[in-house]
Amino acid sequence: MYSDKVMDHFMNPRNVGEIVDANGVGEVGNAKCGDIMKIYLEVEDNIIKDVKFKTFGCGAAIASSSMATELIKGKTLEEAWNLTNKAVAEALDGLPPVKMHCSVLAEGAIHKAINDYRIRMGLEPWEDNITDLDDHHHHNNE
Amino acid sequence: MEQKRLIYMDHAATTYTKPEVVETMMPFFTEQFGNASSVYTFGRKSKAAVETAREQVAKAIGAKSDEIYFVNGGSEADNWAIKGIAWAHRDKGNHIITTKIEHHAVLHVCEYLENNGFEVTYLSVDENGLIDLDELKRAITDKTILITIMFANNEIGTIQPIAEIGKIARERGIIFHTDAVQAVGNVAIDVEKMNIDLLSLAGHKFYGPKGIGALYIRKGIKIENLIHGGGQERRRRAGTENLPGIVGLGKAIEMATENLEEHNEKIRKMRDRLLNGIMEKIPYTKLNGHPEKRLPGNINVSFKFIEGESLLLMLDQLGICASTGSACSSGSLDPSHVLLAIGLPHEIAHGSLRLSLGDLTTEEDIDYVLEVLPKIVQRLREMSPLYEDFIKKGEN
Amino acid sequence: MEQKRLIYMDHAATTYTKPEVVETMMPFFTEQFGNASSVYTFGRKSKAAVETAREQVAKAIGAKSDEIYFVNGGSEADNWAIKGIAWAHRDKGNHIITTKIEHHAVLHVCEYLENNGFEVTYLSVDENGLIDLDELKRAITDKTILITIMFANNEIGTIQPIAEIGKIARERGIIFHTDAVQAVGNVAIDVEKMNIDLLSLAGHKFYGPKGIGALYIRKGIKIENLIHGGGQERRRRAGTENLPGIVGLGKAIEMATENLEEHNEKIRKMRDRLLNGIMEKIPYTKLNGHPEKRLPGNINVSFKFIEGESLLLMLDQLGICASTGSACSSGSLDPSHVLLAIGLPHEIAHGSLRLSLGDLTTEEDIDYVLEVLPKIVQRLREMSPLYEDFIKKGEN
Ligand SMILES: Cc1ncc(COP(=O)(O)O)c(C=O)c1O
Ligand SMILES: Cc1ncc(COP(=O)(O)O)c(C=O)c1O
Ligand code: FES
Ligand code: FES
Repeated sequence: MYSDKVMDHFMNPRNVGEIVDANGVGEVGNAKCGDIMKIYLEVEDNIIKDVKFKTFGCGAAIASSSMATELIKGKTLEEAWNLTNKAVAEALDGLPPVKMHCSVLAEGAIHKAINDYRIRMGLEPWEDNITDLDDHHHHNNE
Repeated sequence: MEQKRLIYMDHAATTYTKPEVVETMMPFFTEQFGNASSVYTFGRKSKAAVETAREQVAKAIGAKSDEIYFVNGGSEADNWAIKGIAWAHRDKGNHIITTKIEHHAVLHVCEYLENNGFEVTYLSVDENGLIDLDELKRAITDKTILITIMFANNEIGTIQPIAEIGKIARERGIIFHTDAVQAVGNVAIDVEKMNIDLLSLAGHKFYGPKGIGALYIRKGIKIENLIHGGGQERRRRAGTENLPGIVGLGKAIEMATENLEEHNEKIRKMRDRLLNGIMEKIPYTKLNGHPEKRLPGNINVSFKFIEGESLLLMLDQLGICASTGSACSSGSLDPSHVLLAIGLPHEIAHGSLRLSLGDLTTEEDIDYVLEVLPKIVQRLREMSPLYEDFIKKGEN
Repeated sequence: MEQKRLIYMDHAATTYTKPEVVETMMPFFTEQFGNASSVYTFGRKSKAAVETAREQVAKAIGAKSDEIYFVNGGSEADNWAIKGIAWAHRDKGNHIITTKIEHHAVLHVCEYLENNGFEVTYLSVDENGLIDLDELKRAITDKTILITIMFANNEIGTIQPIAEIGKIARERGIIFHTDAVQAVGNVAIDVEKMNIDLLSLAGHKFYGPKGIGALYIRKGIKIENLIHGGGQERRRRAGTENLPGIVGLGKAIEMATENLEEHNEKIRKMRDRLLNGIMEKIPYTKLNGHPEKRLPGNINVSFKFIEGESLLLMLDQLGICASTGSACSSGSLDPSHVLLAIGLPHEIAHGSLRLSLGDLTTEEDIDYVLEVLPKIVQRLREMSPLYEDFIKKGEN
């Protein structure tokens, strides 16, 4: 069902945990749907110095969180913003079709965390075109 | 975290076929393979084997052998029973009563019938998964033609008061079907004493082969066929008889019911040790299903703050086979309808784990699961934002 | 007249399961028994075995593997195909075309549908059992939603012009189902080239296990489910997968199609020797079915003046397993509907004998049957008042 890459990131997730004095935090998902993802950012000079995550969800959700945090660590906020869920899934050697939405969560959580940082800095939040991440069921037969 | 041993705790999904059963089946593949419906002696020997198996099945549930019809499995038995009764009795009424916690093989048939002019009442269950007999009585109308209520639930293991339901149905002259796919081999069944009119069973749940099951139909009950064609099974179920399957089913049900109490006692003891250990070692855990009226091998618990599919994956890495009611594992929209019906909030239902013990379970398996499960749950909780919130805010 | 050897000439009823097939199945009973629909690695290995079998079946008939659905046997496949298409397309029309010589698994489904608002045209066949393509074309109306015509007949062995039928159906945009239960393993099949939309097959006709079969459904064809319930078989056929059965079916169909021509050549040679011998040695005998377009192992002959059941009983005394279209052997009112459809008078149909050869048949079997059959027929004729009349009056 899952690629070796997914299983590796699931069994040995990178960047799990909490950044106590994070300057950007984003949480998406809904416990009702069985998936919540929370991303902590430590941003310095527009660069993501550190990133951590916590996830309540399936194997794909945890592996996507792990991979996504790996992919944005050390990147600029713009680069991080442009990371798509597809890129996350590809980096994991693919996800089963019914699990693609779990990678959407990662993209959404990163966007939220970045905008949280921007607001804290007194900047305009960027426009996010991912909607309905919090209260919409994603478990369709995609 | 390396381990190669198989720790099979998914007996409720399917069991292995016992070597004794396979042995009984073997001659019927290559030697005694003749068509049981043929005229010649060679075929009549097959016929005799089929009839012996029919008696074995009948005896195990207190029926007469001419009330047993072989089918392909539990799903076919349920489909036939419910559709067959519905179509044959639609002149008398179009109302069916069932429960919210039936297997999909019953629920989806009921939905199908709803799309075809029938009305279905889905009885609710209490927090232990038991129906309310008064609610059942109130649901009966003069259009009710069928009550179909499962004997024991496949997820939470709760055993319904079948004899009482049978009594109510009989008093009101309504046909009563029970899906006993999980019950056979685990609970003593007597269709006469329990007033059961139709009963579904499947071989692969009690160490018989897959691809074979039976429907018991009380003599005199009118029912339409599901599979039309040749005259097999006294013209009620067409298709060349699955000879090895039938013989294996007979052997397996005989073995399962012969040692029922002894077997249950052994399984129940291991189950209780495992369950108590889990409840002791893992905080924020809820037992799902009835504390006593439950299948001897069934454990169903919810671990707060974590999700079931990731739990299964981690268990799988250690060779432990289990199942969950989380939506994430099935790719469906909602978590288990059974867990929702007993009143679990979605997020608690998502964290459910079913461990179903059986003949393959050893005391070492119990020790092992008790050693690794708490660690895995803890590990997943440490990744969970829900747990983090909970720890920060204190118990709510 | 003593003899213990089994001379099995009823391969069209059912075959033995080949030892190689049984061997492939064995690990899936007691070792690799995990539920193919489960999450854990152990179950995914079962899933992989199911998918391999699906590819084997697909390859054998020129389909793609996601067009193959496992079912319990030929009857279920036929029931599902015909009812499933009828219900799913009833908004487009209520007319179905079939033939008078279909298996009961098709005919009784058609009768069932006639009782439920459908109209069915039963095409007649010529004296060889072939349909008339022009009659088929004329039967098509703008209400026709399904053409279901068997590939090869189980009694007389006649093979229909399937590719031509498929072409006609395709041109008119009508769904085409064929019951290929007798054809698979005996005739080369390509669902693409033959424009077949649905095809039924059953394992126990080509040295696979009983209790397993498949329905091929061309991608994109809308069909209703027959067995509702769990999400197995891509949500189209509920029920825990019959793992050993599926694996055995895959192996058997691969073996059967790999050596198709070679195998047929061998069987056909023996068949022709037996048939020619019978025609030579036994007067007043008629061959039923097409002289060339017939299954390689099929012989169907009518011996005038005698009745089939008594013939079977005498053959049985010598260990010879065969079958007949006589009403007496089935306890039904009329002789075989197939024999009547090819124009046999009742009394000739009653005297029919089917000998179906296969892998168990040896040259010695042929010799033996050629030695004893003429004597038996003669013995029965000497008991027959019809024969007496005939001899007295001379040939009529
Ligand atoms: C042509 C044909 N169709 C359908 C069937 C039914 O198959 P089964 O007996 O496996 O259900 C048979 C065999 O009995 C057959 O010969
Ligand atoms: C309660 C219950 N009913 C019906 C079924 C369906 O049986 P099968 O999968 O053998 O068709 C099952 C098992 O899956 C079950 O547990
Ligand atoms: S979190 Fe539910 S499917 Fe991934
Ligand atoms: S003569 Fe006895 S059944 Fe036909």
